[in-house]
Amino acid sequence: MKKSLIHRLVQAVIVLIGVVLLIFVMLRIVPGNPIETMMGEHADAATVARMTAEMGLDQPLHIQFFRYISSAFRGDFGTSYSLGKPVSQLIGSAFVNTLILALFAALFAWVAGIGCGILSAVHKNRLPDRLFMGFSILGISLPVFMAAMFLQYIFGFCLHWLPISGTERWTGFILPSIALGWNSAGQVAQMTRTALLETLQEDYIDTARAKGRSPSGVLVHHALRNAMLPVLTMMTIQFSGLLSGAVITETVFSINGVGRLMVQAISGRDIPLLQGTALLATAVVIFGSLLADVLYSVLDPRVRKEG
Amino acid sequence: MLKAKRKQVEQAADLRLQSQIGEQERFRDQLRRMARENKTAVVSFFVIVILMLAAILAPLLTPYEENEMDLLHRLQPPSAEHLLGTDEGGRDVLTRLLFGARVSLLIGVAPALLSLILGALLGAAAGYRGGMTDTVIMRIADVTLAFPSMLLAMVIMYSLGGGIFNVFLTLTLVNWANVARIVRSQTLKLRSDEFVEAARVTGVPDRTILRRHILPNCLPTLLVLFTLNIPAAILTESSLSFLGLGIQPPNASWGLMINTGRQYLYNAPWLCFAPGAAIMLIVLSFNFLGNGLLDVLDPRMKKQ
Amino acid sequence: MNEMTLEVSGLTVCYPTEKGAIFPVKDVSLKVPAGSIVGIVGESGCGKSMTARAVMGLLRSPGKVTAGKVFLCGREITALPEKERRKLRGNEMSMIFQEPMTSLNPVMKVGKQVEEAIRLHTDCSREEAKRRTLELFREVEIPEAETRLSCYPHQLSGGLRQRVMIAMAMVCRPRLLIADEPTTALDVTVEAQILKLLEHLRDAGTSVLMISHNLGVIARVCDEVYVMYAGRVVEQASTERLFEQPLHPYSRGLFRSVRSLREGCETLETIPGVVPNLLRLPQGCSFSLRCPECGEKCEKTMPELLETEPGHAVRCFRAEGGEE
Amino acid sequence: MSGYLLEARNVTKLFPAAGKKKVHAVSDVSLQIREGETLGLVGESGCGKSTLGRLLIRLLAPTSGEVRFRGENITALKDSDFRRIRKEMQLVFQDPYASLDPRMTVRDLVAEPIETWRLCGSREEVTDRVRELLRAVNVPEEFLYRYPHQFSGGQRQRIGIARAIAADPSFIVCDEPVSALDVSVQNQILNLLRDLKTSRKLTYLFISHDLSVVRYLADRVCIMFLGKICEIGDTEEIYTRPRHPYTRFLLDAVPVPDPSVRGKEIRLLKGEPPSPADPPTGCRFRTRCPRATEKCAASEPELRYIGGVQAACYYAEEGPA
Repeated sequence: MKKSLIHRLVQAVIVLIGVVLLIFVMLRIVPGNPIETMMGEHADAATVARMTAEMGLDQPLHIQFFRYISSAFRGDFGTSYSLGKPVSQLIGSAFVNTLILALFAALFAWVAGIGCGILSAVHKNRLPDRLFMGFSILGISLPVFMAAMFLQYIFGFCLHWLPISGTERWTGFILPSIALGWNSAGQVAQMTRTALLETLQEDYIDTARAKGRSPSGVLVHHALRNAMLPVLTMMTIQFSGLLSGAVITETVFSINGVGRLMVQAISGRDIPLLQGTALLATAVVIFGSLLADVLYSVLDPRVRKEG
Repeated sequence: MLKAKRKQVEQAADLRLQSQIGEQERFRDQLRRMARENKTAVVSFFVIVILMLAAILAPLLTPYEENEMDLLHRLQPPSAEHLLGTDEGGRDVLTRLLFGARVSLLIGVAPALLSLILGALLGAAAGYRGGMTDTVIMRIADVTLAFPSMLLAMVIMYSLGGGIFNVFLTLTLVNWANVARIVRSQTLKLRSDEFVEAARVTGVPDRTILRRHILPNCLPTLLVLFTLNIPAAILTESSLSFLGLGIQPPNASWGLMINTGRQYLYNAPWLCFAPGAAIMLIVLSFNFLGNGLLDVLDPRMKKQ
Repeated sequence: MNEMTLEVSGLTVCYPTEKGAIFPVKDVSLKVPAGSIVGIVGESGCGKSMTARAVMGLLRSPGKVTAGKVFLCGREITALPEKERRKLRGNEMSMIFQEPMTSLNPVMKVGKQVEEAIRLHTDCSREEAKRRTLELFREVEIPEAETRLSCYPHQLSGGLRQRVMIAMAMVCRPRLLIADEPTTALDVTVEAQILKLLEHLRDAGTSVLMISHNLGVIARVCDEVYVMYAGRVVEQASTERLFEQPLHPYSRGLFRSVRSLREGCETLETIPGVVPNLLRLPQGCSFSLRCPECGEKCEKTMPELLETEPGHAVRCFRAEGGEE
Repeated sequence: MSGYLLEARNVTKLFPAAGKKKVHAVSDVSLQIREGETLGLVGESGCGKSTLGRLLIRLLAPTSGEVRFRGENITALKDSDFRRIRKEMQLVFQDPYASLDPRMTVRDLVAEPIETWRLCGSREEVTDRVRELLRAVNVPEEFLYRYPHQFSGGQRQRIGIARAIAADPSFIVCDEPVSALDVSVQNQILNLLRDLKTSRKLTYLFISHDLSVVRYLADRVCIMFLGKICEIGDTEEIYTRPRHPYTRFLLDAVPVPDPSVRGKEIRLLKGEPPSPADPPTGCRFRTRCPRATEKCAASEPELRYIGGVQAACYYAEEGPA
């Protein structure tokens, strides 16, 4: 168990290094000098040259890469071109907002998703099933920005129930979280339903019934834990889905989060900032999936053994 | 190994029961069954066909030109003349929606197909060859999958710049890894299946086994993946365009229309909600169709 | 021995399919006297497992009992509300299944699974349940019982898993144990051990309804045998009587098909043809298509299950002398 | 020069298991099969009999040891050189549902070996050949263009057999070919296999856990326990006078369809089967053997001749314990 965890950890670090390399290379195949692009046409050649040297951009690519990696290990991700502040500081303050948003969204997705999934499976092919599955497939099919604008329009503009944008009050997080979590909730609900229905066909369910367990007892004590296993593996996709969605949600609701920072970085052609935010997001995804693996092995003794 | 054997016997027993109760079906029968049992999937199929026809026949369906400005009639609400109103330049929204469908559908289908081919080839190679091939391909796939899809798309679009062709390329690069992963696991499973072993013991060469036994048995999965990759591509493109990173004006894609309409959300909501509803309709249809196919073709894949 | 632990009369199970309804169990009547092992023998698809499930009330949808009554110790149970029936399961009647690997919850320790059964039907403390589980494990001869309590199913061999299943079934000393092919997935040496265990249970007062396709297993443990074919009972007799003088052509074919361990032979006896599809049963006797002695009457009408001698009933016109 | 069709010399196969352990699926097995005979391979699940079968026809490569076919060491051959021998060896599978590609018609399935080895010229010739084969295994010719799922298990197994004999092999490994079938159908398949053997001069390795099946088909029988041969020799001799204690237990345990022997005390094997990842020292059967002594724990008994059969037990001469 411990051994396989270490193995997975090493693998995660390798993937992370691959990710850094990929981002690094991709951002540097853009034609033109980034300093020049950033400063516009008015910059004089001397200033550009000085800044280029200052930022080490005149060095060969591999030297730049190792420099970046080694300073990243010390928590230094460079200085943002456009905002003039250290990237780590910018990300640090934005990350809190994104984290709150993502946690709320995940909470909504898991509670609503699993709940709807179970109810759907129990009432298979009857009204609640059709209703919940309708909602979940709607969530999967609705682009995040549409969900966001729709909620903004109805609850913010028409009904004035909740703030349209900003996060000055905690209520500001409600609409963005729902908009962001709806998609994941739909996926979780569908997976829960499928897995539960499949689990209910297993032989050990018959055994439990033969013992005299009530239907609800069978569901809670035998079916659910087994059905949650495939749902758990979805966590990986969920993490990356939530982060993708955060980019959009934060833009629509004007929340100062990592996603919005990333959009700013792109429009400002701010490479250190883009690099830093992308690295953070992928690291979250990678370690999120690692966490899912660990949880999985806690829940499934068969995996625990094999290592 | 023992467990695998037991499982086989058990599955055989299951199948035997099936042959008593309802026979195991072939591809054609499965499609027929879906058509019979899953009305939503059938309706979705027709919605898709109609939308495609509408996109192709767009110039015949509307009296207006795609970019015909009419500054006197800006931001008009829906009326008999302009069924879905006009935008900030006085252009007919319905017309732009129909022309936008061309871009959005093309952007759904083309990258889905490209990533399917790329992913299937790499996945099958990784699964069947194993060893170094497998390690290299799957590590690259892992790195790709570690990115949130929007983020990867944004970074690629940033380095490539906007434009339809670059959007194609980006969406292909974002989606291939998932296809590769699923095809690989399917290939691995098929490779250890007894009928493949039977072909090996008969002396059938590896390449023939791959072509004759493994790929045809992957086809249902590929079809499902294709159907489900289309809405994924449409969603990613619309999100990119919404952020202004995708299709560039004057080309109209639905995402871009929403992007420009967003500033008028409170006084001209139809500018956002009309293309939004269109995206939802097409994505919903593909999802329903894909799920229908998944149900009849490959119920076990749902877990992945 | 006239007290009946189980009495089934006219049990019919309907299973709607796309191509029409089929009846995996049709008009089945059987009796399990107290303190005996009664066997049902037949090939796959003959309805023997469905019968067992129907008796337990564990049919999978869309299967349904459409006719018939089931008496457990004289009490009719098919009409009982589901809640009442549930109290019987695991208490008065238990069941063990063919595949001990998939019949145990893979993510729950085996000890816990047995404790669960105890705590469902008695209100004893957790420690008490644990102690009882250990006792039961010893009783079904699980070696190193203490350590096995905290094992997961995948850590046990097939034989041990089946013993756990039996322990679980025996927690309340049920009147009736239904064993659905309990040894089919096991090796012969383990099979012998499990059969021995079932005999011990019988001697301790639990009647057993044993379902098997293996005539050797039936001969070894059963007192009374029912032969099923295509959803119906075609012959019923005491084990000695049936093995000595099978009357139905199908039973005769089955017995002739048995391969001997003691001597080799040139060609093996077979029953021609295959088990019929339940959707396409012949109009008359279900066995008529494969029967070497099939007459005209057999093709048109289904014979009744009639006693030719006390304790020996058969569903064949030939045997009752009606068709020459 | 050995005169055997197939010979295994000290074949061992290890599979990696959890941790650094290795499972000895087959360990140090030597056996010979003469042309035209049927060798039955009997053992309980997990004893390595299927693995041994696959090792003999090079579907798996042994960890050590060699397999010789007509005196030629096929373990050492390169893939390209082995191809000509591949045609001589075939496998009939246990599970008739999984071993036929669901997307191919019967004609294509049976034609695959013929086409692979280019045994016939035109398409028509191939089809004619397929018809012939189907006749040989008693599958009606009109089913030529049907798919496997339209057949019952017995018929599928017949198609599997037709496929196996299509390229005229000389050696066939039958891996539990009837254990997934109903009793009445089992006999049909067994009779067919026996007829084919005579008419086509085949040599079989017949793997089964069912002693009565082996009794019917095999000339000689080989009993395996935990990757090792316990006893090997003439079928009649072993069934009437088993030498190895394990063989005795095995024969005793088979339920006999005769109620008159009911109540007769059967000797039961004690304990649980040892794990193949961690086999006991010395004789692998000793932990379950009633007559095991210190000698059995100290060293492993070799196969040795005892009146015509070979058995691996120190006390094989003595009667049942």
